[in-house]
Amino acid sequence: MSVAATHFNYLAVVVLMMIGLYVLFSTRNLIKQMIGLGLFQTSTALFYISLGKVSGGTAAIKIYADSVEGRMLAAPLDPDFVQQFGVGGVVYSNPLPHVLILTAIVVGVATLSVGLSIAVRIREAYGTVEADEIEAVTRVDAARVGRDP
Amino acid sequence: MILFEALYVAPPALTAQAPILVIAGPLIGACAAALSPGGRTAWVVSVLTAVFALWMAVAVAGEVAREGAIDYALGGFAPPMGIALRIDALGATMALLIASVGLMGALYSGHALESEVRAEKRTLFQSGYLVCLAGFLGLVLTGDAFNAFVFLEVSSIGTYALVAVGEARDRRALPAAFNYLIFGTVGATLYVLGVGFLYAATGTLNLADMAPRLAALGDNSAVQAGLAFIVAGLGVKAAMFPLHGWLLGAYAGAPSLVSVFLAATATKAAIYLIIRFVFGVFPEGEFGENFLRWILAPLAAAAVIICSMQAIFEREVRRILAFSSVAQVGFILLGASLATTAGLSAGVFYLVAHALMKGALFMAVGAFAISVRARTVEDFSGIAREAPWSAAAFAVGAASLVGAPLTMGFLAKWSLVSSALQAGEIWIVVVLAIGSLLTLIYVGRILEAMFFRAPVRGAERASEAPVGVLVPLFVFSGLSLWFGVDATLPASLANASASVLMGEAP
Amino acid sequence: MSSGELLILLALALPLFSAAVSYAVGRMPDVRETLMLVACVGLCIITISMFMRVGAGDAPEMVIAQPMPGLEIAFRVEPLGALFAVMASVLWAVNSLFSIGYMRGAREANQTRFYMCFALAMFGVMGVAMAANLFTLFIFYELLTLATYPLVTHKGNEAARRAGRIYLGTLVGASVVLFLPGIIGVASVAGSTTFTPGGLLPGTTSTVIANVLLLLLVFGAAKAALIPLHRWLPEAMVAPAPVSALLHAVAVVKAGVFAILKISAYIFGPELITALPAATWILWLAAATIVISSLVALSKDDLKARLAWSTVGQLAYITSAAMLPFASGLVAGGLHMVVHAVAKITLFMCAGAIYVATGAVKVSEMGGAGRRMPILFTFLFMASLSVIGLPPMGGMWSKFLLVDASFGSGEWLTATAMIVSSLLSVAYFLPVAFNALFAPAGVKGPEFTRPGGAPGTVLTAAGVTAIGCLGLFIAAEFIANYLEPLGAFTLIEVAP
Amino acid sequence: MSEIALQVNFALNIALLLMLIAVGVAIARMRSLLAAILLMGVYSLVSAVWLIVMDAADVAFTEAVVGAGISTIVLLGAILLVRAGPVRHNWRMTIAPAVLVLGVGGLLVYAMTGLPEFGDPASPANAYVGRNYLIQTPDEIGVPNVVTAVLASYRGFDTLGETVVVFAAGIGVALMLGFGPRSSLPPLPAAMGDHHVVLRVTARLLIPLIALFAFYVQFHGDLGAGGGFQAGVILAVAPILHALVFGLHETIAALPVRAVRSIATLGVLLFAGVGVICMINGGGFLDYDHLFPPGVEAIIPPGLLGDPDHAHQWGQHFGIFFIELGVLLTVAATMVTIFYGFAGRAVEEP
Repeated sequence: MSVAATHFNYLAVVVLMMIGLYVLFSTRNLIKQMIGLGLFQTSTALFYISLGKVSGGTAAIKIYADSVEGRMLAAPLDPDFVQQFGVGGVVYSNPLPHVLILTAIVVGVATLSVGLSIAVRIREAYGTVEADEIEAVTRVDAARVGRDP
Repeated sequence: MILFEALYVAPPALTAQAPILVIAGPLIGACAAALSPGGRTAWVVSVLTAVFALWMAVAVAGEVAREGAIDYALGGFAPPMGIALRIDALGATMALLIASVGLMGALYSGHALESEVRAEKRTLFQSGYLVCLAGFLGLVLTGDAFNAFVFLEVSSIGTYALVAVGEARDRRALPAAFNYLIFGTVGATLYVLGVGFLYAATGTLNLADMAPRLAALGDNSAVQAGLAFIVAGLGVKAAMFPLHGWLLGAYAGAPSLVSVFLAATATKAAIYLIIRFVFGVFPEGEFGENFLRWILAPLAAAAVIICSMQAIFEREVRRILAFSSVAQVGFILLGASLATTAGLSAGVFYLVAHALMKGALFMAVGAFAISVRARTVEDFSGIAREAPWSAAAFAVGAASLVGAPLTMGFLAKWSLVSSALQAGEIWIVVVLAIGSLLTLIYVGRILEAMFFRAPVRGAERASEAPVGVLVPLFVFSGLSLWFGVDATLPASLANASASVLMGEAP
Repeated sequence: MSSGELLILLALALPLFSAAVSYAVGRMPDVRETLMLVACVGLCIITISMFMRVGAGDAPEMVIAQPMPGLEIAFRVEPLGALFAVMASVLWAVNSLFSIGYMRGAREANQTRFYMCFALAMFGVMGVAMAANLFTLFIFYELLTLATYPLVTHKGNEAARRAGRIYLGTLVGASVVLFLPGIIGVASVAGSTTFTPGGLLPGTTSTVIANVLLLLLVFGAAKAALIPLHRWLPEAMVAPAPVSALLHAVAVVKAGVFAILKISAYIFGPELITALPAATWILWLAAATIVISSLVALSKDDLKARLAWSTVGQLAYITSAAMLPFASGLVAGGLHMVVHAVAKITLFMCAGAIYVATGAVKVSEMGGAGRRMPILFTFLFMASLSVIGLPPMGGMWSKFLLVDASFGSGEWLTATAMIVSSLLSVAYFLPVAFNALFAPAGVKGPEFTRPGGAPGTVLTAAGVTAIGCLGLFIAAEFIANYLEPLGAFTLIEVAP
Repeated sequence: MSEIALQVNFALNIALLLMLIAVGVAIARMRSLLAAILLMGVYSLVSAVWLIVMDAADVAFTEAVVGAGISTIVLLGAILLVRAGPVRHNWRMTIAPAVLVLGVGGLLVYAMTGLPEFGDPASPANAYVGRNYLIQTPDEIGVPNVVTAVLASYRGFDTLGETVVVFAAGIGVALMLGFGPRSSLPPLPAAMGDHHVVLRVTARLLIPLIALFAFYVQFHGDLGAGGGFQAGVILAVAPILHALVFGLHETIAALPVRAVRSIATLGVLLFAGVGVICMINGGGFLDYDHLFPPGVEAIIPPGLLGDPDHAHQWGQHFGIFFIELGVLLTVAATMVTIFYGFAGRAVEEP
């Protein structure tokens, strides 16, 4: 199979990351920027998960090979394949990326909420969430700073 | 390392656990601070915590000095299955640095917060401060690539809000904090992405385990891109030119405590991680050398020249110092980019020196701001008469920044230049000379205003900072002076770190 | 602690102590100035006894600290240094006497800060004089710059601050960009920066690098005011006369040329210098400096400016001396350093006295002033003779030796330049004294703005140094012999 | 059953990814913030489904509750507070980002070509540490859900850090929004019609059920998908619903701000405390095998707790139980804090 097929997931993930980054950098609206950031982070998560997928595998929750479920999972697979890559007669996907991404997702929501709360305060202090207008005001502030005579 | 022998007083049982206690201590302290009834209690908690962290850090450093690198397997699972802390000379140095800065900051916060943070916010503020401290300490101690990301975020998430709290004095802190958050998160995500590539190539996340596997792997586009993303991501955190945009507003707007702490630790921790990856994890080879020679070094040089220039044309003192920080990061990376033991040692030495001097400078500026809203260079006119002691401390820090003899900054520049000469990189010497000259100009402007100009007519008068602020301030500038006369301790730490990184010592 | 170390410590401590005292008792001018004079005298005694010991072949030395391996703060007194120390301390004493009169006479502000910085500057000078290695020399050299900055900007007006900026900018800039890299270069090729008889560098590095280092170090020592790094010197003349007198005739500028002499003698050594084309280039530049500065001096009507430009030229004499391959060049340079210092300080003090007494600063205003102030102008006349290099003044010997050494080493250009500039100096110095003393009857000099003319202390001070010029005519040989050790180690004999 | 199952799986994978791209483009083009936010929710849900296809059950669960759930709530709260109109758009702001993004994209594609094939079981990532977890978990930890085993035990330190991140986020939001003027929305008047009665009654019924479900997710975590994070978020929904129906003041009266913050703190303390206890009992930090003091017989005989052929430590089970509890407390409390922060903010009149 060509690279486009064997690496389709990765390429798709790349596209998603690019979309996220584009949203982030192409808007001057703080809320929209946070959305873009979220997209970018999520796509990174998808990348990790793609890494951990084992074709023919199943979720990394202990299954007994002789149970109904176990037999059902093994059915479509080549026995040698199961023998070689299975654990206890069942092929699982790689749990490690899942763990890492659980962390990443939670970090993502943490960032999101902090960022948005700052955005809200900005709205209260500047009356807008458009970066351009904020910068205009900031320049004025910068000109004004100093010890009160 | 005699000093550690002297300071090393932790009972053995504690020493065995010291590496994790350095991190866990502040974490638990943060909880205690959050639960404490009032700002005063929270402050006491945070000081005690910082003392404990420093004590443990000293114990760790002593252990490293005696035994060499330490591995601490968390959860009792040996790496690569479990997460392990790995502390070598460089890590120990960083831990010492961060813990001491943390303590100074904690002491300083006692008075600083009163003028900068609303009373009801102080407990949470202290708690957040301790979380950041824990984050940075974890970042420099961990031996696991993904765990490093987690601590990167632990240190960042809190920081964003702490910076934003500066709104109380200057609303520009808010957009600055938001900017910092966007940049920082993109950086962290890029880092995770890079780690993902390395994981895909090696199947492990433990740095020590990763290195040999990468070496065996040879040239691989995923690995190279991994390096690129990791350095870019951390470069954002390290304010590596041209990824430094977030730093200016953040340092200028944040409460002075946060500025002090960030200026002295944040970028340093990221630089540490970059160095760790470039020299400790990635196999030497053409790719790495080209990267150092053709990307890192030129960018560092650009930072030195351009940002120093910008500093010259800046009005607000804090922004001048912020620009200068970016330039100084350039100095450090120039040293590292030589990829020689001498160069790395110089870089690490410079890193420590810069942490101390910038700590002193930002703290002094904060001290002035306690009594009077002095922001611009004009505001600083004649402030030396109004607050002589803080001004003196500021002057020492400034002298060290310029690289005046008998300060640590001088020795730092000295070793940097001589290592560049040894490596035959004359152009780096030229850059350093020009950079120092520019530094001289912008520092000179501030000092002239402080010491040789009369105060602005009718301006509110500054008054000397309280003792609680002067003590940590003097510790910072005192160290800059002391290490300028006898640099045995930092020099030995730096040399040890460098030889570890260059694989000359375990 | 050996007595040698004790001497060194005292030589450093006294100026510091004096600075501290001036700050402490700033409220009481009389006490302040008495104590300062005491310190001056004490310092003279110490330096002279040090001078004696060195003459007896002893070399007091001590190590203060070693921040890094190969990098130590240490002192070691050798003939040139001892001479410089004595010269500086004696002239400091004289000048203090002068400044008391002047500052009170001219009612200057911030006198406490003035005296404090003065003492600190002396501290720097002592350190430079006794430094055992380039690193130590550099530290005190910079300290000297910083301590004198407030003196240059003493008047505090915009002109003064501008001058101060140029002063600091040029000196510190040159140090950071040229001097320091040069020093670090020396350290990294030779492993240390210690002043070694016969030269530290020979045999450690290639000629190319040695050339680069020589250029870095000589231009780095911008206090020597070699064109094109000379602008700060005339600018600094905005400072009060005592400052110009001590700093720009003795301490600062001489620290520059002293550094160059030391570098030539103890870092490169005559043999290496001979081998270096860079030395020749510097000689040519120095020659140019000598001639140009004399011409500019000729064109200046402001007396202090004229003196400043003449200083630029005289410094170039010493620089060329340091670049001459012969030990005799070093000796002549050392001698000229002293002679010129004494003569120039006299001239500056006279200028100051004239200003205090009459407020006149331009040469054209001074016609006939000699009638009111005959003694003062006699002193001025004597000093002029010394600078020109005419008998019976010390200047004659030093110039003679300089020209002799230049000829001896075949540096015709230098020799010619020196002779030409001497003639020019005749043209720009003698008229000052002559017009003042022997003006035609019609011309009536400027009125006294201060009853009784210049204060007694001022006159005394100028007198002492004027006599000094005379005395050096006799003492020249003694000093030359004293400096012989500088040449003792060189293999090349002075050409007959 | 045959090969088809695999191909269906792969086809699903491709289809869902294409859907994600489509949604992403839509978000990028969307001017209305509200629409963009809702699309973000869609994006999260679709990716959750995709994650199931990728066998990442726990992640899917988390993405559903966190990405589609709490994130959307926070975003909606934010745009309510900032009263953001449609996003303005100028063309200046498109060229530079496009170039940058294309650059990064190029580098990424270059990197991707160096990766092993998708789904390759022999790739380093899947063959080395990842596989070892599958092999060793039954022996060393003894919980069926390997993800939970790795999350809570092998890489428990990461999870601690992660919990602290959440805690820090709580602090951050509180510092930003927690102290401002509180909204003075009056409690809902009774005369608002019967449907509100219905609403309240259902809410009263629903809230305990939500809590119950949360605890099920919590304690089922080591058997199947689930765990502290998911449960925490779900649990937080209960007070949020209460606030929506009965008004924020009622909720804050029942569940004071300070109490919530303290609960979040206690969660972290519990987690770290478990680690410290392990140290006191002679193990390393978070080494659950030493959760009980030396000498305490804490071996689970084979056959008990499902696993017929391995004996393992009670310590692991209790350790995981307690730290997951800590995570639950911190996450739930923090989510409520965040909600309080946004909902409690006074919406100043335009």
